[in-house]
Amino acid sequence: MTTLTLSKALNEGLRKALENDPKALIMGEDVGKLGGVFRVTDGLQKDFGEARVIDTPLAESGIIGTAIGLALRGYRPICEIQFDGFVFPAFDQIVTQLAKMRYRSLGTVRLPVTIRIPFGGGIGAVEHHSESPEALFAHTPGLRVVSCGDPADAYTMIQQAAACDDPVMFFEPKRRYWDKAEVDTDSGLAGALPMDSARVLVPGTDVTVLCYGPMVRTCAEAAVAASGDGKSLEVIDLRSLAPLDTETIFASVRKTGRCVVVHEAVVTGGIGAEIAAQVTQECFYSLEAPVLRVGAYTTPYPPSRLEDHYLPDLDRILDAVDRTFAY
Amino acid sequence: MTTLTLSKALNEGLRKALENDPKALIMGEDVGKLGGVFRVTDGLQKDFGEARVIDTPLAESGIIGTAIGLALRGYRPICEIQFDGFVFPAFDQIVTQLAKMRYRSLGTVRLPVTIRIPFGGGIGAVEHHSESPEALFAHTPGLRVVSCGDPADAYTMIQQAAACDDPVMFFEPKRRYWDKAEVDTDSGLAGALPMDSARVLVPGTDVTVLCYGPMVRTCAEAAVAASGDGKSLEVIDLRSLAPLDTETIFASVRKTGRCVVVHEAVVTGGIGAEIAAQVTQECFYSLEAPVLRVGAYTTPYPPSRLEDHYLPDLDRILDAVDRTFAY
Amino acid sequence: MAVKDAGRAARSANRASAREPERQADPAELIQLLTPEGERVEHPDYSLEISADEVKALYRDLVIVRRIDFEAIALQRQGELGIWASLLGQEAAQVGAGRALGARDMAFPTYREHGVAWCRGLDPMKLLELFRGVSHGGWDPTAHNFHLYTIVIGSQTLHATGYAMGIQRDGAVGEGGEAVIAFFGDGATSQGDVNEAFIWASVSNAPIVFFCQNNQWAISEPLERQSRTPLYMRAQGFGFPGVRVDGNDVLACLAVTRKALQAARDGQGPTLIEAFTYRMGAHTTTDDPTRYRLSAELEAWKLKDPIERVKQYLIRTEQAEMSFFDEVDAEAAAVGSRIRAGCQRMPDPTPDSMFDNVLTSETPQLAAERAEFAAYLDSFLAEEGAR
Amino acid sequence: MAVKDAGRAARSANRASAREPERQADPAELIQLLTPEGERVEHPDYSLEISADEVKALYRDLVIVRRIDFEAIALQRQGELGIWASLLGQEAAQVGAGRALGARDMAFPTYREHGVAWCRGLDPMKLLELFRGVSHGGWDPTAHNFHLYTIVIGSQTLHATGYAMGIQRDGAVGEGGEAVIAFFGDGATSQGDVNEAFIWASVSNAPIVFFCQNNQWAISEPLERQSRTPLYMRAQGFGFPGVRVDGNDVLACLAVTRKALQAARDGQGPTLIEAFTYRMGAHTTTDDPTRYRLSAELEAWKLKDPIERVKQYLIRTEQAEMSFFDEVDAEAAAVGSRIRAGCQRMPDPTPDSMFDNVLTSETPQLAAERAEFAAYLDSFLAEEGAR
Ligand SMILES: Cc1ncc(C[n+]2csc(CCOP(=O)(O)OP(=O)(O)O)c2C)c(N)n1
Ligand SMILES: Cc1ncc(C[n+]2csc(CCOP(=O)(O)OP(=O)(O)O)c2C)c(N)n1
Ligand SMILES: [Mg+2]
Ligand SMILES: [Mg+2]
Repeated sequence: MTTLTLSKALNEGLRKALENDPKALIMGEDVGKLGGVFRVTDGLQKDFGEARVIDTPLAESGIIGTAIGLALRGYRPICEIQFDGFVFPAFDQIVTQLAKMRYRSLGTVRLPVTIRIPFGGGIGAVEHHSESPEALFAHTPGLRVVSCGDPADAYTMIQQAAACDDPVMFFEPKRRYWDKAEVDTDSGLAGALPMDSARVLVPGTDVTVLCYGPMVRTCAEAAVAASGDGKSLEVIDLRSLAPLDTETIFASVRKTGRCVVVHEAVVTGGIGAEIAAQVTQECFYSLEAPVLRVGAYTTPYPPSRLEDHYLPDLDRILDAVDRTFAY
Repeated sequence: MTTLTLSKALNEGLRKALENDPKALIMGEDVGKLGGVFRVTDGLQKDFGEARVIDTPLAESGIIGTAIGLALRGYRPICEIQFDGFVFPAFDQIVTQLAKMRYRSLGTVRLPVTIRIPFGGGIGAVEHHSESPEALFAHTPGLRVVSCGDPADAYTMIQQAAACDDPVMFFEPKRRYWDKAEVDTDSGLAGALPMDSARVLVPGTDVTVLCYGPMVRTCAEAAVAASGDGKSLEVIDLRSLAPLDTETIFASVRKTGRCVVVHEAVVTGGIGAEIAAQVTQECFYSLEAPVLRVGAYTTPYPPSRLEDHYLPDLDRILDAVDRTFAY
Repeated sequence: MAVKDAGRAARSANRASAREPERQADPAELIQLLTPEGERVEHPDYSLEISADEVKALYRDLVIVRRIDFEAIALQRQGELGIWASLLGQEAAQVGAGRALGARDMAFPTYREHGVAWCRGLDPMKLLELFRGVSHGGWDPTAHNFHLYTIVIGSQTLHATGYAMGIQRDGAVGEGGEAVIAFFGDGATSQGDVNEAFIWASVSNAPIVFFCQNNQWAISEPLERQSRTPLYMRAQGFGFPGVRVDGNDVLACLAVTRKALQAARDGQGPTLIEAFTYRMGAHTTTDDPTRYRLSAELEAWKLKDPIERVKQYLIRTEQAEMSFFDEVDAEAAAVGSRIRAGCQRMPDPTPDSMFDNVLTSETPQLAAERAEFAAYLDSFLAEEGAR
Repeated sequence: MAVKDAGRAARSANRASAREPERQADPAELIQLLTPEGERVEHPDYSLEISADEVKALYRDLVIVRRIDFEAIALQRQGELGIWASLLGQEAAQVGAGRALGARDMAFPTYREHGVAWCRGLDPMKLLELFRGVSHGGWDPTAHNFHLYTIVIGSQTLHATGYAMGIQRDGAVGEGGEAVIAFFGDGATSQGDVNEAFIWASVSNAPIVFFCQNNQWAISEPLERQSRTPLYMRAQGFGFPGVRVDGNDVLACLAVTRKALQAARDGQGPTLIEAFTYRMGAHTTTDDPTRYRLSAELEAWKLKDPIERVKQYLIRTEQAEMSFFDEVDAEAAAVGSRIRAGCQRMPDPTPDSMFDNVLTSETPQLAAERAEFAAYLDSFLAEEGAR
């Protein structure tokens, strides 16, 4: 057990991935000497060489397009998109090529490509540096979409993603990069919780609160606050957004009868919509109240001086929890 | 009143748009002499010149990026994306620039850009020619997303889109291009139903069926079939997917207590998810059954020989209707 | 009125841009080894030692791929195929490039490289499956080192470049090295992806040949819509050589591609080859070229037919008997009837197969959808049974 | 072990690509009118008639924009700004280009063109608003014919090209015509959008100048990551002229940009200008250049400082008294303290304003969200009231 920040945990996980598989590569803008703008790849080029930790030209479509080609040659690229708002130039390669090539090839082609994306707001950044585009990828069959909420998961899940033979969109909670926690860097992946399983973070009985990435910590804090006024929240870290671990979700909602989904992304058309639709269909008779969603309003991401109003926080989560009891 | 195919109705609507506003432009691949692969722009370059009906180089990001520039200069570009599957190279320009520039400029900039996209399957096409990406845009604040279901709406809505000062994603039901119907080409836009209003196509009492684009006709046919076995479906053509005309939707569901959403797009994370979430929240006590969704399975679009199995059809809609009565 | 103004502005704008449309290849810059009349000519930089048998083999390829194309068009007319993208007129470019490839080289095609597919040994039935709507391609790219067809314009050029970067990482550059060839059209050169591929390839000095078949048209758009300079010149600006070859001259295409591939294998980096040719047919079977181009253009190009000149050469030089041509025609006819019969017999995939190969392991959600679908289908059988 | 192999393969791959990194501008190809030592030199193609007052005006611009930059960096350190992208070292490129523009020309900046903003008359406070997080820019592009900052690399080059196509359609090319200038960096040249802009501009012969500030770095990536040829050469391949100018020479930047703009206005189409300069500071205030570049490089460039050479020139030629320099410094200081004070006083936007300007008319859904938000905020005030 060592105490690591989330970003350092990712760094250690990536190091393991490079050590365990000579075909694993890292590629992206500024991932080499700089170690990435968040230092997630710090020191890796020094230790594994420029052939395995590749500083690319400045073009995201090129990064993903060439990563696909490297994967066709037998490599396992782990690509970094510098910020959430800059994944869009690569959208075509991800959606029309990366996601579909296995299907197109009737399974003869595997594309073990991981795409790391620091996502979400809360760091006072300028435009395009605080987006949450995960729902766009969850609506695209052929991709796995996951997000880690704490250093321990960051360490394991990035290794699981790298070891996965499918394309994985790996969303890293930017504002949690500096969160510290105990990480067991000795344990291998053997006993680890699968990447596509949700985890019951805080067991509870009254309301199921579903979250992922940056909102995991916030929801855990909400659970503590709620227990103060005698409400027992069951907080579940979804971890995987595509596929969703519906078994865990439904079991919890059937128990609590109430459900709140929390994410930073715009509520309209977000992951919460899909969850609300499925939960309502599968737990119809157990629901005491409709599934409520807490997230961003239906506007572009505002200037950072307003982001605290724009993003879900402890109060808005508790407010939603209260509202589920109003039904 | 004249009988027009949906594609000819669009053509007439575009002609009106070019006549009514000298700043209106059409641009895209093969929109000139060829008149577009579906002939929607047939004859327009001949009559309005190459400066107003612009044959562009083969690059979608370039089409939308330059359209934004033309709009900044005071023009009103109506862009054609040749097929749904080819909008993705332009995704970055649409999502990070077109959708956000008004917000970024605090309202000083208007971008009256319309993006026409023939969408959906059912025409036996090869890969990338049968996609339904509308949900990706509906999750993007700053865009209006609409779709027409019949020639009359095609004629009016394309003009409304062209006249709108906001960016409009205009989804045209590819497989309905050859559907014929009466269109009143004399009436102006004055009395017309606003582009962002839904329309109750078939009034009914037992189940609300929500649809748009290519599924409108299918759902209308389902209503007829259902009335056979004594079920009264209320079919609503949503027409606008962003914003949603929730007033019309909720009013109907409060009346019927049952709701089925139908679209060609993948169900997971589709428009139906957002509707299900909102309907459940707003009509919770009226709902006899959960909102059910009928759409494509969670796979890439299959080879065309299988598309009839992949796409919703009359039977699958009726099947869902029956299932809502099982609750 | 205002419309008129815009019109006028437009014309002036167009005038402004009216640089001489670069459509006819300046002979000086067009590499040719076999004239349209079938005369063998020498080129200082591209000597080609080639035996009579080798030329005859090329002729056979040309005739057979044209026949495959011919059959496919007929099959589409008969409703056996949903659509077909004809290679008519581009046989020499594709056979020349295809035969220049070594077994270990990797090819990344667009949707029109039927001739390259033939050279790589891919069964034409695989192509028919795609255009019939039975599969999205579905062949194993490693079986013949021939990647799947890519329909999104330009995307494959980046895949090819990445693959070439993999060759570098495998240390397979230099002595006995491997190379990659990426095919694309004149229209594709406008796509960001193709330009990014040029940049990646040059910056990493990847072992790749960019083979652009400039068939003068991108559906209805003439080359002027994409460029006001000859396309091969693009390469210079990115820092690697570009050459223009007579795309209807199979010998020149073979020689030029061979040299570029060898340079790539030797670690000298990328080359752009512009094969100057002509799309003699429609863009696809659903296209109507009469709407946008004059038949005179086609007539002019017919005189440069890629097959006829080889035949004339073989006859003139007495390297082939008349019987040889009859044999080739017969073989082509046999291939034609084989694929015609095969296509008509081709079964649809099972409905259930649409759930296969989304991910390496099926998600519970997809498994549920698959089951739901099966139950739904059964319900009909049940109904029918009931009747 | 296998790791080692890959490493070795890598090094060979790298060796293969080790063409001489093109970092020092070949003097032959670098247009210069004022040497680093402040000597006025002539260039055959770029004569510049310029009065003492005009040179002094340029000097004033250079000093003031450097001061604005200096203040902004300080404000960021004090926590008044979230981040700042410094133009240190690029003043001459930006002022030269900025002053070459006519009132009716349109400029499309990246996020670093503070010097151009100054020349266009945009209040520096507007820039501070963006970097403070008070707005995303929010100025009216038509007020000073200076478009909003664009952060997504390369996007604005297509907007600029489309705008130039609009000028053509307005018939505003030729006598008394208008032109557009698009700014971007060396790293941006790798983006598909920038290449597509080159293609659109050349094919439509649009009145646009592509002004690339090659400051040698894209965050931590040196130019070799983006290109193995001098960037100005890219233009040739697309069919329009490219030139490289000493980006630290304000006179050369002025002359070269003027000529290119005039050519554009006259209907001669696009020009690519590569301003060869150096990013003397960090990429932004959050960057740490010591991780990826040697201070020796910076020292070398300090000798080419864009401001010092103008000062030397004015002194040597006795076109300016010492008092002039003091006046300019004083004026710069005044600007500095004005923006410092203004920044510290700058209010946050009202929370409710985040719902403004999403669309031209507010949707019912957004109106509901706005109301919900207001009620939610009030609930806290109520609570506080209750206490
Ligand atoms: C990204 C994208 N946009 C549009 C299309 C539609 N489309 C198919 S082929 C084609 C023209 C391609 O021209 P070219 O690159 O010259 O190849 P050719 O068909 O002439 O062989 C177009 C526009 C596409 N397939 N992909
Ligand atoms: C599409 C996109 N990808 C990545 C980034 C992150 N980023 C911001 S600036 C920068 C480097 C830009 O370098 P260059 O074009 O040379 O301009 P400079 O910063 O040197 O002025 C990068 C990678 C971005 N803003 N946009
Ligand atoms: Mg072509
Ligand atoms: Mg730079």
